[in-house]
Amino acid sequence: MTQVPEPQPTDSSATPTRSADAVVVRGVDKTFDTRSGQVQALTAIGLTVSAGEFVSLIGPSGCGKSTLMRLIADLDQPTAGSVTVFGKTASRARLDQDYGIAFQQAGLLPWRTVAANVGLPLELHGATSRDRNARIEELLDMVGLSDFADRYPDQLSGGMQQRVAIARSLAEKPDLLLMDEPFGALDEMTRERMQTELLRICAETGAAVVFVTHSIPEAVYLSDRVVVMSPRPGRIQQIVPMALTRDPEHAEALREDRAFFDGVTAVREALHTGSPVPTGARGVENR
Amino acid sequence: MTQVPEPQPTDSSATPTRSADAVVVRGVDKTFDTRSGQVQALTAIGLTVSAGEFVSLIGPSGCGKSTLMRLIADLDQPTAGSVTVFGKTASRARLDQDYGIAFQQAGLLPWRTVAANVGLPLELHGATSRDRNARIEELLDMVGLSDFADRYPDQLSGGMQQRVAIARSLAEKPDLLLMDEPFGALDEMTRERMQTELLRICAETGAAVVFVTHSIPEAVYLSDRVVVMSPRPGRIQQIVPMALTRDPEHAEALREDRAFFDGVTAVREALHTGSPVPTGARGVENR
Amino acid sequence: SGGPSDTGSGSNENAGDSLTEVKLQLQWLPQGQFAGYFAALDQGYFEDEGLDVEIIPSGGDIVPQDALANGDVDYAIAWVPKVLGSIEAGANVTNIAQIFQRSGTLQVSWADSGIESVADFEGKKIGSWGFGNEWEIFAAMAAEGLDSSKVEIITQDFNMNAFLQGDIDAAQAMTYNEYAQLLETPNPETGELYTAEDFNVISYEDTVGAMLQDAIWADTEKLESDEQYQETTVSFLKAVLKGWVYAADNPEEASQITLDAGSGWGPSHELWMVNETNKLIWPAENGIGFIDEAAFDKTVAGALSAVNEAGAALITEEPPAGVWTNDYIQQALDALEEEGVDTKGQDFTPIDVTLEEGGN
Amino acid sequence: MVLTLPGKSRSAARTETTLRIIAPIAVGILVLVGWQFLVSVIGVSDYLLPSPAAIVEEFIEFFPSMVSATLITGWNALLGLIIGSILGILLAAIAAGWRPIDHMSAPVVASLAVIPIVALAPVLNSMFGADSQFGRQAIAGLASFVPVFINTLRGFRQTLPVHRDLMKVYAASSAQIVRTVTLPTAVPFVFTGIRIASSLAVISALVAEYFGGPRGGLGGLISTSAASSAYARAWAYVVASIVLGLVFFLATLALERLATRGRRRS
Amino acid sequence: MTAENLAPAIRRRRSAPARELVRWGYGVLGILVIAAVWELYKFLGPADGVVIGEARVLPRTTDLAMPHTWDMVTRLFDPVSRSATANPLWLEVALAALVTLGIAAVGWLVGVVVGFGLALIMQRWKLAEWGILPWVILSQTVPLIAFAPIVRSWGSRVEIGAFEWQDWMSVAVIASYLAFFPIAIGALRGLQSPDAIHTELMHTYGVGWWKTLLKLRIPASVPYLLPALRLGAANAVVGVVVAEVSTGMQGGIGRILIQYAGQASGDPAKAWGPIFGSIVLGLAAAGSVAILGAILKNYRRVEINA
Ligand SMILES: Nc1ncnc2c1ncn2[C@@H]1O[C@H](COP(=O)(O)OP(=O)(O)OP(=O)(O)O)[C@@H](O)[C@H]1O
Ligand SMILES: Nc1ncnc2c1ncn2[C@@H]1O[C@H](COP(=O)(O)OP(=O)(O)OP(=O)(O)O)[C@@H](O)[C@H]1O
Ligand SMILES: [Mg+2]
Ligand SMILES: [Mg+2]
Repeated sequence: MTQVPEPQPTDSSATPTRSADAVVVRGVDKTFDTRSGQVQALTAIGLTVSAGEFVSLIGPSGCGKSTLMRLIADLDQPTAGSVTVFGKTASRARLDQDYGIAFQQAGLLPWRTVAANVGLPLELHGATSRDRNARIEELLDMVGLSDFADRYPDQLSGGMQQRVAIARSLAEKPDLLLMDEPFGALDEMTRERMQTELLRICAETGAAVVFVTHSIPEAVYLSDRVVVMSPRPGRIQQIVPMALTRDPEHAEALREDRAFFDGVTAVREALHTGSPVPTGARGVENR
Repeated sequence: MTQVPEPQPTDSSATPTRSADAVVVRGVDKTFDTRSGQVQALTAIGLTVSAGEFVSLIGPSGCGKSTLMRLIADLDQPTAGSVTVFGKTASRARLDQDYGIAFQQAGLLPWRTVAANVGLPLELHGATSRDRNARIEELLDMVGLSDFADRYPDQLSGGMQQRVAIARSLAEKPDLLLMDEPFGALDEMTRERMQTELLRICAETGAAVVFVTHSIPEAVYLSDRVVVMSPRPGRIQQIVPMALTRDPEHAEALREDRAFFDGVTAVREALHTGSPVPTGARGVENR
Repeated sequence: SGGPSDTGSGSNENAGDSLTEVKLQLQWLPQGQFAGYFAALDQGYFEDEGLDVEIIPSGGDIVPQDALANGDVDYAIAWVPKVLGSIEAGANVTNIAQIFQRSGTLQVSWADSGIESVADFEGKKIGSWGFGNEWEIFAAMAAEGLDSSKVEIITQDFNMNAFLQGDIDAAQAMTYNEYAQLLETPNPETGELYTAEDFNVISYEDTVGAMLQDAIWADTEKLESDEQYQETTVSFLKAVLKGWVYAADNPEEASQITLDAGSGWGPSHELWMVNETNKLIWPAENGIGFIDEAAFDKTVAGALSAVNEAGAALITEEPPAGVWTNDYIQQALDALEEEGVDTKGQDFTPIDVTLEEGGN
Repeated sequence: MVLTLPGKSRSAARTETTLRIIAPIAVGILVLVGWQFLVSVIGVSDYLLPSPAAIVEEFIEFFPSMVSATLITGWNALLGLIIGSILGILLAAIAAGWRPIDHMSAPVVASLAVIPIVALAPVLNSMFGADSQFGRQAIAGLASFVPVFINTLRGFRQTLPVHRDLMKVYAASSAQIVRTVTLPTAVPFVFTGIRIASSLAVISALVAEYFGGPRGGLGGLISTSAASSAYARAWAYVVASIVLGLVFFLATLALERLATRGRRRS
Repeated sequence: MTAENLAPAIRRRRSAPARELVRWGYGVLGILVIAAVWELYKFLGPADGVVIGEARVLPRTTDLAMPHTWDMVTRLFDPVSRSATANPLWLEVALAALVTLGIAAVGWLVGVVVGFGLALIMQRWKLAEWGILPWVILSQTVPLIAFAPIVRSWGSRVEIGAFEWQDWMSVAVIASYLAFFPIAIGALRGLQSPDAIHTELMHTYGVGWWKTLLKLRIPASVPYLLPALRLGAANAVVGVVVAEVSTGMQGGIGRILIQYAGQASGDPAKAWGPIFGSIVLGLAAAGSVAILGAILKNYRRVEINA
């Protein structure tokens, strides 16, 4: 993780755009028209992710984390405000394949082998079969699934499927990775292993990451900065910079570090600001 | 939580059976016959859960947590060894409705209202409709869903559904609650709230709980003792007694307590004993 | 044993109190083809004979002789060749009255088609309804050395469209029904109805293939052993014959009766049908219903010679003796003679029927 | 309550496989024996209910005609199945792409699904000519069309949102999307539709023969045999038609399995 | 995960009328388009159709083969025949349709009982499922028309006390033969649909097969059962019409179907009356199951693609 630049403790939503920034979100609102009226999913979102930076989005269900990520990926358009990726419009960045993406469900095509799934984006963009095979081999090696190249997704465990999806998202060497709860479906131990691996991969590739998660320890462990969001309508509650010194040799020890627990506490408190911590009192659930 | 007896730091698998103990598991093996051969799911399991005690089972996927719980619930029979529940055979205890059970999915019947779902066990066991209604009211009040009695499960959020399932498992005032990852599908914030509520309910009813989870903080926060299991074949790796002083007034503060983090660290270390902590090394996943 | 009703007054005793239940199975839907039976019912002839008759229509797949053989009904109307096949398959039934003295089957082709005899069928598409109605064709063809390998047999459906549109070169048609359908259809070129001049008509009655058609069949075993049934048979035949006499004398009324009985045809078509049916019955040389041995043997010979497209013959050996009997029809005829009923119809004259478009 | 455990031992698995084969055969033999018993011992009239032995006899005696009749009817059914399936898939593709077509086709498809084949047979014979097999093929085609259309349309709607998003992320062209995601997703549904259609195609082609057209198919021979009370022969033709239906069903089932291989948990 | 759960329910309630209207509009448009295509082809197409090789791939356009759509419609309002007492065609068709509908309902009920019974047996004993299911599937390859006379003949022997077998009962039996199949399959799938979590829950409650059936399996089968019942209803109508034709039963729509088909040479439009009648009939039968669906709507909260 030595290549990763130091996290920037300033609230970067106010800093001017530089083309070196991976993502710049400025004054974004997003409203959905539904049959039962309008849903204000995001309000006045401002956020800058520097190149190579690891930023997590955390917040209660429905606060707009996925929506924000989809705006960056150009899978949806903001109602107001602008999103730029490496200085281009989100749409241009998508067409240029400037980012790789992974979702909560691995989203593999069940009728394709592991190798064919990983090679899908390359195939769609017309890479020669030779280049493709070389790259697939490299990627599967990176996620430790070389032996499973010819398997079908349903023959893999959830963790392995997720690793295939991550390999796929890295296929075109993007400088930005978008990940929406990629480890949500895994058990805690596999998850920890995947987290460590993700950090290693990021260190190797130097990609910036926007990472959506529900898990505070995960966000703390992985991120340079944690963006805490609050719902109704989705706003950025607070951006918590992490001060963990990462060292691949001792990545695991970190999880029992004092600084780690402090980070967890800081994020917890940020999360509970606004929505008071329940103390066993009965409350109608937020829906 | 004051009624909860103090955790017993001795390895209770060796202690003699007393009928006051909620669960006594002695020398249990469980082997499954599968198409691809035999699977040794559990070996030499010994465990005693005292009345009113909260015991969590934690361990990597496939280590046999669910299997052990299913043996206690008499949903499966051990290959060797014995399981007694309140001094009776597991089967007798099941027929006597000595325990309530909740799974990872709420498992509500979608065509029944919340009230009818909660009342299902009472209805099946021939309670009069008057008794039933009184009990349903009480239970829904306990889980804070009185206003939702006439809703259908699909009109509730995941957290609310899980609360209904817990109310259902409490319907017949069991002295033992079996819960298999009941909060696995919830987001972290809802989950924390549910944990707090579960502790309150346990304190109110004085029931013993066997709780399966993947989350270390959850196990630490909830339990009197955490049983750490290891796979292949499923064994009890270590039983970690928790030394948190619980106080309903400050239930939330606990999560940021030093003792809490120490508990987390202790369980993490117990978990990683035997299966070395991965440090980014590639390993074929356990399936 | 003699007939139960030597005199008209004898039968009247039965009327009113205890009628004998009798079921009669037709071989198709209610229509003018069966005018005599419906007339007998309508005019109370059955009741006069002490019978409570239920007439059961048929449709696609009901085989009347099987219904009879199975004991579902007491009597059945069916073509002789079809029943011969059933008898060889094990049906135990007897022809007790040959109502139609002549075959009413035609093969119709266009006037300019050059198909003027069965020999001309070679290489042509020949229509037939199947369901056992095809044996006259096969028998007539066999006499000309033709079989299904030399002509193409096409199943006709319930109307003549296949022929009108040229899918079939020569269509099977009954004088009393399908032929009339042709004459009820407007010629798209002239807008007028087609006329007889537009068609060549081959009548199987004029060929070796001619076979006996509508006959009344009874249960052989019961005929032999059941006296009550024997008596009922004679009474039944008496009433039926009177019905047919009524139809011959009053074709308009008879056609109205079948219309009321549920025939779906229009009045003009119905009247045509009754009239043409009468022509197949009257005049009856030996009295209506009397079985002509020569005609029966000819039918058997045809049935033995005919082979269908599956290579199956209708029958492979002569039918057993007792497949027909004139015992009962003779008794009925005698009794009617005594009552002064003309059962031969020597001076029968058909009426002229004008067909309307669509048979309406 | 029967608690079936998901896992089974190897020996249990083997027993299951054997039982799965033996059980239906046993039921079949039981019925046949009972049938033969009814006829030959109890003496239900052999005339109406021929014994299995008599049917087998007829089957052997008329074997060449069985084969040719089966081929005629089978060909009609096959052609109808293929044409109906192709039309069903094409129209479903259009309906999936354009909702108004979906709505507009709804009443027609619903009508086709409930219309008795006998009602259409005479009309189709008039329209397409009674001298060709086309009327029957059209009927088999119409009967096949409905399930294929309905299933294919459903299949086209099954594309997972995550796959759709993925394609958008890759900036894939519509042709690429159809090729890589939409079609493969729909394929199992298409084949399920075809499997359902296969039995319908055979039955319809056969029943249509009762209502005119060239002779020689199974339907015509069943009716001819029954009309001359040759019931054993009629049953023999029925057996042939069952065999034909079974061949169609198994062939399409195999196709379906082939199309869905390797994606149990998709 | 939360708001979406609520959305479908709201969606259905809120905009149902408007969407229904649009649907109906398009439906009517669809029928009009078919009619227009019919007339257009009739106008443009060659009288003898389009023949490629041996096969006529497009139909003839003569009035005999393709009557004008308006002739088909106006014919409905003309009397059936010239007979003084003749009803208009539509009335005749409607009366016949009612008879058929009644028999179909009986056949459907029998099919429901048999199909559901079979499904219960198959659910209860795995061995029964293995033994019976292949035959249930095979039964659909048997041409039922071959059985019509046999059923009628067998039926005519049934006479128990005052009860006497009627012809329409044979027809109903044949209808039930067609109706039972989708019901048996759908009910079996439905009865087997509860998740392990639900069956195990019942097990922990220590209740037996019957109570599990009553409280869990039957309610859970409703979403599978309803489409099966709908299919069964449509099949029952088809079965009745076929059986009416085949057994020659009077009074129903099958009977007038062949009768009017026999008159189609001289009166081509008339034959379409019963065809339209049988379509309406099938739709009505299938539609009336929708009423059942509305009554059982709480059991279909999880909708299933069956
Ligand atoms: N396509 C859509 N149409 C309508 N409303 C939507 C849509 N997508 C999201 N929403 C609404 O926008 C809000 C934010 O949704 P979003 O999925 O971004 O939340 P999230 O933070 O990702 O939640 P979770 O943690 O459950 O994934 C929610 O209220 C949701 O219902
Ligand atoms: N019914 C069964 N048949 C065969 N093998 C089984 C069965 N149930 C469990 N197993 C096997 O027994 C082992 C333990 O399974 P179990 O479900 O108890 O694990 P677990 O600890 O609950 O895992 P998870 O955390 O994924 O729920 C696994 O290897 C599993 O494959
Ligand atoms: Mg989300
Ligand atoms: Mg488990």
